[in-house]
Amino acid sequence: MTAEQTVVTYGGAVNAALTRSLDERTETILFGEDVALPGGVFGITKGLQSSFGDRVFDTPISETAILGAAVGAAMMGRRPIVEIMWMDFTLVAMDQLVNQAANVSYLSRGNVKAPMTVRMQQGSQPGACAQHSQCLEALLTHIPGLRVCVPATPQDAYDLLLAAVWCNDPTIVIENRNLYFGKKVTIMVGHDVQEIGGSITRHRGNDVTLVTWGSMVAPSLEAAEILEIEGVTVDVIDARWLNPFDTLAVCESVTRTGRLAVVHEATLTGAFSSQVVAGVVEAGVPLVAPPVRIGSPDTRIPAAPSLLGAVVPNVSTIVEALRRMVTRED
Amino acid sequence: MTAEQTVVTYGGAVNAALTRSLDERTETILFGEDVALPGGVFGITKGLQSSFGDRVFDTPISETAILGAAVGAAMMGRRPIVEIMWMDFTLVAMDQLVNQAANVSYLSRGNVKAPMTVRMQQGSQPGACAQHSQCLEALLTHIPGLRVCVPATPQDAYDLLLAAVWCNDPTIVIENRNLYFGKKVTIMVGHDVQEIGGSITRHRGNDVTLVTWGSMVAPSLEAAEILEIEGVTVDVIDARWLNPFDTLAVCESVTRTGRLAVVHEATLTGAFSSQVVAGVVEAGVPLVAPPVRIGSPDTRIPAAPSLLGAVVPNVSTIVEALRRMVTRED
Amino acid sequence: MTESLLDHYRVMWRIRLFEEKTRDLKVRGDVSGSVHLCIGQEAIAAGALGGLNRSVDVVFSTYRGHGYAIASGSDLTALFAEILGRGAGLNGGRGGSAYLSDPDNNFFGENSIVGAGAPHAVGAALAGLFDGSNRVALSAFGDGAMNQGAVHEAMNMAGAFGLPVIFLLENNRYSELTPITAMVGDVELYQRADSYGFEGIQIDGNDPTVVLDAVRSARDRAARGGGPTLIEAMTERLVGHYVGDVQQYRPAGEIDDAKTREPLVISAQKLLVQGFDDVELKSVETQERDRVASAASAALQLPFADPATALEFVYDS
Amino acid sequence: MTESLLDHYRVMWRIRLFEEKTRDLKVRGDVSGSVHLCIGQEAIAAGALGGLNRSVDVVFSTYRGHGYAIASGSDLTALFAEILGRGAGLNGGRGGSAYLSDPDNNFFGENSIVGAGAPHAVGAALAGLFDGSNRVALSAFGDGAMNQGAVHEAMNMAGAFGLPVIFLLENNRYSELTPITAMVGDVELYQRADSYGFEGIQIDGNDPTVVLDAVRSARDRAARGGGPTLIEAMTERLVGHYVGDVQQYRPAGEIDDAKTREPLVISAQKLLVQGFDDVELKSVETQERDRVASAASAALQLPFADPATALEFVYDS
Ligand SMILES: Cc1ncc(C[n+]2csc(CCOP(=O)(O)OP(=O)(O)O)c2C)c(N)n1
Ligand SMILES: Cc1ncc(C[n+]2csc(CCOP(=O)(O)OP(=O)(O)O)c2C)c(N)n1
Ligand SMILES: [Mg+2]
Ligand SMILES: [Mg+2]
Repeated sequence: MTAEQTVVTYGGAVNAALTRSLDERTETILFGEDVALPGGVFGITKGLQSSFGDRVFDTPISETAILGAAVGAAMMGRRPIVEIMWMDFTLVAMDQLVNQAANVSYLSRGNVKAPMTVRMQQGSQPGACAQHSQCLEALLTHIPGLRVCVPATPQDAYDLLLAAVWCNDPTIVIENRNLYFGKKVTIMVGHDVQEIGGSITRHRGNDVTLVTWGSMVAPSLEAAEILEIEGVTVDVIDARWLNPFDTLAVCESVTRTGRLAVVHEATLTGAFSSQVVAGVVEAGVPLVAPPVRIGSPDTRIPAAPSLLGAVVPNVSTIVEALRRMVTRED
Repeated sequence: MTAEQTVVTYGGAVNAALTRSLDERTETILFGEDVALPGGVFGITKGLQSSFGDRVFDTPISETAILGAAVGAAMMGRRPIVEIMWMDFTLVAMDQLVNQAANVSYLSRGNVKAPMTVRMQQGSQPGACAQHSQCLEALLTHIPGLRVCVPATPQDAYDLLLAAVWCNDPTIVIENRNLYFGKKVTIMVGHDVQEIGGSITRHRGNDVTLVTWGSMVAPSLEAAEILEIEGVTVDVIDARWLNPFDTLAVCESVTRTGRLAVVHEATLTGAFSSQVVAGVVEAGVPLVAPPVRIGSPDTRIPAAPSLLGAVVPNVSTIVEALRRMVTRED
Repeated sequence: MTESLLDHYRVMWRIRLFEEKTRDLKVRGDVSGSVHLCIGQEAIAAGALGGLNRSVDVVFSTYRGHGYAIASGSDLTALFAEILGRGAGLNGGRGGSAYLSDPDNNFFGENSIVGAGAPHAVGAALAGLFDGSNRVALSAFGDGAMNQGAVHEAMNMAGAFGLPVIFLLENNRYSELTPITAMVGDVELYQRADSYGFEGIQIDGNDPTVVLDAVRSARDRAARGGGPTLIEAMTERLVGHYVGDVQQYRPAGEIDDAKTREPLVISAQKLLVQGFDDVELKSVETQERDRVASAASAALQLPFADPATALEFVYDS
Repeated sequence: MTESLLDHYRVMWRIRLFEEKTRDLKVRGDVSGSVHLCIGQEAIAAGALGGLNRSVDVVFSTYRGHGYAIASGSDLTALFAEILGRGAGLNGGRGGSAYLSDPDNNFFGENSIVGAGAPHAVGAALAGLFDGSNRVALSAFGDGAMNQGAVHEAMNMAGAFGLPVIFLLENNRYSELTPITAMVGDVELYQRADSYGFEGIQIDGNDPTVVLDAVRSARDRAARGGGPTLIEAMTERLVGHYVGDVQQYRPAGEIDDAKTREPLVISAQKLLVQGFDDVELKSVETQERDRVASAASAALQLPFADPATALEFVYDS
């Protein structure tokens, strides 16, 4: 395949990566609820069944069977790509990820692998109920044996998904439905598939290191722009991969800025941000202000837009928190 | 009931608390796999069915139905106490805790409650397989709406379980099977049931604050004794309740010692220790050395005792980590 | 007292018009989030509630549950208010269209996790063995939910313990966008009850009287200690899975066909045979249209949920 | 080539003696962790492997799976070594008694989560539709596992897609310490297959020939595209759920009764009828006893797993 440009939405980028995976890796199969004939509830897998026939199929509403079948097929050498429609639904089937997929390589000392990719999307949307709104990445980043990424842009939706499919570990790709239908942008496709891992610094600055991922990348960048006008410059690191996590890049940046903020949509207690903070302070990186974590408070997620607005971080909550951080005297 | 002393193991203390719960709170019912007629795989629930009849019953191997039935019965005003035999098995039924039990109060604005108690035990034991060895408290401490405690002593096995049963929130009591059959000790029973929450400082010192829970309380105390001989004194805080967590006590201690270590059996990345560390540093408590987290490295848990010994923290790993911490120059 | 077909006809219109109004509100942007309408399936909720002892029995439904709320007696304004995110909504706007409940009317609510409500009904029934209520618990769910582990475990447990549960399967032939026939090896889903040792029956889910009779006899059996029943009510969705679903996956003519045998049509035919006239039937519709319209306008006047309350009640204290 | 009853007899003795030796090793403290023996159930693993095409078919079992490893052809020393936590164990000591596997012999292993292996068999069968292997996947599990959501979902999916899966239900009448009869509404578990649209049969699980025939015909059907089969093999545990289980929950006489119809007894009777004599049968036992004993001694000589390797292979790279 030759590298070239294309203009796609985030959702379109996912579709392009799936198309390429099915095309180049003939051991891939793709299945999940409503993914084949209807092309997915969000239309992300449209056209794949007509292009790839039986290798793309619909399943019953049986997340345990879906993930378990992926484990079994992967053990036999297939490279399944499955979709769990909402990350909230993995909760009916966590066993297949944690007790099953994550153990395959370790138990067999690498003789058997589970090279499966599990796509899911998470996050809140106005009106979405509490069972369709959670950001649960922390439940998977705590599990040794699983890989986890959270693409935030169309380019990453393409690159990270391909890296996940090519990777021999069970890998979870956490998308976000708020991003699916964003504006079309030009991305590169057809280039070499990347290795898993690696963050990307999307905005450069010297006063604060802001680490973020997924749905909070865009508001964090907006916040950085606003702060820049005020003379506060922010390194905005889009972590992209939570496992493997790019501790090095984060520590390097914090060493320069002396300040660490972590921003995500998940509720705060026990969120992955606590790991990021702990990682930096354990490493002994000197800080000029206490680190700040910006996320949803510890609540269930309400449906009413007015309530939701009081819960999920946004540009102004980020700006305010960073302002407090840089003006604070210690 | 009058307060009095009794001599019991940790397992016996659990049994005593269950007996009292069934006795005093007639709205309790107790069910789970093998808990009734056989009295539990660890014998913890022995005698309860003969004392309380139909209110104590065995169930099919159906964790989703067990937890879901507890949610439904609790919504109707019962106060179910259920057992999940191994915490690893909650993974087949996480939905009923996270998407169901945790939402009941919030969604109904407190008009409906889910006053259910879920007992489970976790941790590794030589020879136990990777699916019966994990410490997964971090998966539940990240969930708003759930309460979580980890009793480490017979007295706490009694008190915390009663507090959980009396509490109107869905509450998870994480026991440890290595503790069940420890030696018998004298505990107080029959006194007023405590509120949920609150840590206990089990050893006093001024050089390091060591926060721990569950299976690591005893080795942490041993480590503190050893260090004391070397002139290093350690505040050993048994957190007991991870939600609500006693941030105040921890911060007060760290303010005094300037050093924070957190010790647990769970694997490190994203463990609850990262929340403890993040909580302290976010609060701006000054530290004289980087905080240290001592837990299992990020691996699946092997069965062979020789391998397991290389994974789970023990007295000497704790002692060494604390020694390094206090001798470190910053 | 048994509800008459005319009573059902009224409730079904109420549900239909409520759903149509909800769709309009969604389309014009007043409702945020997904909305799953039960248009075409009204006879099931209407009939089912008629077959229960509403003073003690409890109901658990899915996200497609507005009909159960209405048949349970929920205040229409509070129901609209919930869907519209208002503070005076049934759940203060916290639940929204897909996760609302009305415990005061024994409606323990919708559930947006497929199959997850079935074990709750088992627990509610269990509770009734101890609290003296002699409660029967009804769990409603779709055909697709039959393939979810939770429903299996719930049915097995109810069967093993002989619990007073009614499993009410609304077979509208689709799970979201996928036909159920492709997702099971045997399409006669009611027969699964055999495996669990209790009775399963298949009924016409578009006739509220048939539904009422089936639920009532299941209720009687359950209350007598005869255990659970699985009722498979055959029906059809006259609309998309959610508002906005363009339904390209449905064969041409399917919906038009379905419209000839939908609940309001067949009930009207029967009522005409029973001697009611068009004017009487029309007046039912008109009264309900007014009721729904005024509830919706009232709800639209209500203030949005107060952000300052967003963090309340996560815990008991 | 069909295995003869004598072949089975040999394999069953090998399993029995392996399990007895394992029990001894456990009792005298050489084995750490829980051990679940298949004593009394040997005919199922022995017969089942005989009915498969061992060059392509794959097997998934539970924690009570030593018999499957042995029948699959695992090296006895490596198997003991695994249980004894030695580095040369089948899984380097990482799995232990309850979670071992031997992929080189198409045994994809034990599983210590009840029911969790059934979806893996579905996936393995699915894979076979694409990799040209024409593989059949066998999933073995207990009676209690029938009540776990994972098994339901696996059977439904296999039935819906007509996949080449054999669900081999070892009904030993207990789930840990609880009789299955109390935990289901209908004890005829094989009939659940009807719900899923495929065939279920109940067989004598103590006769390896009967098991072989059932598995072979299920395999033939599966390979021809005829879909899955549920085989309920009736058997009895002659020992506790785990080594150390005192079995107070079992009625007096139950185990003694079971001993009169256990696999080794009835196979010996049949072999005598076929013309073999006591000496020949005894020599099978003796040979296997020697084989097992020398494997155990060899394993006991092996070094414990090297702690320095404990963190390897969590990830691919
Ligand atoms: C566990 C889980 N998996 C998937 C979904 C997504 N989902 C929502 S509704 C639905 C279809 C359900 O079909 P059915 O049970 O027939 O009910 P219907 O919508 O037809 O009333 C699916 C797959 C979910 N909400 N929960
Ligand atoms: C999901 C899950 N729940 C509970 C257990 C604990 N457990 C282990 S074996 C067992 C009994 C299984 O009974 P059955 O399926 O009949 O198999 P058998 O042990 O009789 O071979 C139970 C409950 C488990 N391992 N996994
Ligand atoms: Mg449906
Ligand atoms: Mg059994």
